[in-house]
Amino acid sequence: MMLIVRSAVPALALLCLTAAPIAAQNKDDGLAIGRKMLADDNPGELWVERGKRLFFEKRGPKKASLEQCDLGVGPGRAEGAFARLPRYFPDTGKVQDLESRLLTCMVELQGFKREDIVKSRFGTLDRDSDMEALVSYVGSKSNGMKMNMPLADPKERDFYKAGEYLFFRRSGPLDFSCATCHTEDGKRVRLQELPNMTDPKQMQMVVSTGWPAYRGTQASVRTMQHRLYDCNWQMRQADLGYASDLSVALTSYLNHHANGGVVQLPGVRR
Amino acid sequence: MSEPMRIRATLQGDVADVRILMRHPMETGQRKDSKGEIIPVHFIQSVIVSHNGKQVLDAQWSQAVSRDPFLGLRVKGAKAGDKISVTWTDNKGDKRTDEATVAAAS
Amino acid sequence: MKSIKRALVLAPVVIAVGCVSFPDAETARSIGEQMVSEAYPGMPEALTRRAAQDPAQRICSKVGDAKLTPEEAAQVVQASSAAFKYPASNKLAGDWKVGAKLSADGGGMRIRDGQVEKSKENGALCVNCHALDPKDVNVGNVGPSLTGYGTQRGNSEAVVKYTYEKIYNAWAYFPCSNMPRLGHNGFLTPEQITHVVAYLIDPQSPVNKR
Amino acid sequence: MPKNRRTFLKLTGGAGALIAAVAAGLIPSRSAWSAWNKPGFESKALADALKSLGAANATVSKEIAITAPDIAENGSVVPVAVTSKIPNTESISILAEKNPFPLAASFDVSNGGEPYVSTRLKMGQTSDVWAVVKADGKYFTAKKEVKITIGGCG
Repeated sequence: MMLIVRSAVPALALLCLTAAPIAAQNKDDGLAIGRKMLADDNPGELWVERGKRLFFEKRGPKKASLEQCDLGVGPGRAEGAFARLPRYFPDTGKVQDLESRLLTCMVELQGFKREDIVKSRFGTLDRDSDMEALVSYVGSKSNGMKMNMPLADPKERDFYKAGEYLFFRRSGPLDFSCATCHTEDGKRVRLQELPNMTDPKQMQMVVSTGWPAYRGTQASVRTMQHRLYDCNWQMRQADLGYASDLSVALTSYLNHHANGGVVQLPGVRR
Repeated sequence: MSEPMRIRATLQGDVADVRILMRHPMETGQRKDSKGEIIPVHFIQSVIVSHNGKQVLDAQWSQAVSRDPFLGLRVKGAKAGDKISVTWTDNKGDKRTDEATVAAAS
Repeated sequence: MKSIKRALVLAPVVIAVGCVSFPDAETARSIGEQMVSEAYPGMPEALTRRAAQDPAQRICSKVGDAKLTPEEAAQVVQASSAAFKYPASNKLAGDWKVGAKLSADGGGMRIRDGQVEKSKENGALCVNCHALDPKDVNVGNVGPSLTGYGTQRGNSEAVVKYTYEKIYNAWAYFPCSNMPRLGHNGFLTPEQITHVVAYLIDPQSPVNKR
Repeated sequence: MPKNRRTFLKLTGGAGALIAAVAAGLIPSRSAWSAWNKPGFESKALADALKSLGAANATVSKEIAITAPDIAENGSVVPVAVTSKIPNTESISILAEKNPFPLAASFDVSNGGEPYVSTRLKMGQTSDVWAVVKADGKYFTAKKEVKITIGGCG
């Protein structure tokens, strides 16, 4: 039937961090007007609003808000947190990205079960994801700031270099690595532009204007973890563990390339 | 329970530029759920926009309007501080009203 | 690559100062491999096995701008050439119409929620990366355009054999190419490959029509 | 039979409540469901939908501007804005010709509402998007083609 059906989404598919950044599309290719019209009134703003409510609401078995959640810039502070993640957190002894850290707070402070949050991490057309809303809110609180991910702690440098190794690591029935699709300029899978992730300029655009980003084809905000999950799916690997060290290491590698990019979240993608 | 709309109203001269995002599934009645059952048609049929209590736009929609709908309009003769009120009603009879204040041009 | 180079250049300098050091390549590799082993929690071994590397994949995973050594390239070519399999019929060019469908099919073997996608056969994924039918504009460019492939090369036995083997295992000709080893990895059957070969070389195929 | 009866009761109940609401001044009267153009929205052919709007013999007008992308990379959110420069514009309707039900939306403007609307449509395939404007009781149209592409690695 005509009206885009949910089941069609996997078929339309999504290779690694496809979906070129909206703001980069200034050339008049027939697509630009539509992208601008969507970006000007981004439905992702609805996720930001919901995320803000969820952040301050007393929730979970422990009836706590996230106002004591330390995202790396002090308890309850969302301002500027995204621009400095992933980073090392002494309390967990781990390098964590935004989602991994929110997961920690929702479990430790609010008493949610980890497996429940993981299960509902990606929203569907019938069920919103709290995580997607929270990430939209926290991400938006770095808007206007420059990405400035630290590599001060040795663990952060371990993750960065492991992320680099993993970016180039080929495996699976299609012999893919991230690098297969993301190390050259001007490449496309079908009509979908593929950013060159070894180019800091392109990475600044990819990271600082999404993810999180509202995806028109999925009618939802999607996060970096979802982006990596879908890449990994397209590479024919098993379900990528949510907030796994591998996913955080890749994010460390990519986000550090994006340092200096001005954050404007959530973004909009196809 | 429905989610609040996001209404932005900004003055450009004496015209208020009004941009409204609504949270609604806008189900077409064509989509199937994970069990293969058709999800009933469920969409916003009517949107009324008022400026200081006077109706300026009466929209009638079909299920072809996108999920999480957007509506942009312009209202002449507006001033900063004026009230913009938006009410949607869907085919199940659910409705929601939200308000915003016209902001001076930034 | 610039920022990575900068990091590598910086590393020794800062080590000298004694406060910032990056793990060396071998350490990064062992941390990375540990992460791979923990990246798929709750998944059966039959699925996580896909993330393990074969020797050629290991060689082909050069980090950054590092280049293959001639010895490594020779090793990949040799291992790849030694492992060709051909269809039982030994006929290497099949039905171009079947090949046309396969080339546009991007599915097969994907895993969601621990379940492998159910499909009759895997697609050949060609148009994701290659232009083929000049009328189809919805094509990728990660690989070179193959429009007019047969027109340019003809359909001699040698061309057919080369084309078959190239699809079966691209690394036999271009070590560590981006092109997946579709036959070698069992993603496509030898019979499926013959149909894709036909789609590329058959004079009647849209690939060779202007 | 029982099912039909229930539907009937439900509908009349709903209509009753609506009338009460209108009477109580809760809803501006023009927004009552009677205003929802059922025959128009349920028309499967463009011609029928135009007829339902009273626009079967509408005049093509250059005073109507349709802003929409030449190519939409996602048919489920196609931005479409319509501006009418025709004096005394009363309403703007938007139709996607190849949709199963072409009429997507109608907008009545009044009391300072400018003849401009912007929204987003679902479009299953490449199609002309039509704008129909009613001004001073007359009908005018314009159209623009929007191509729908499929990206990704399908």
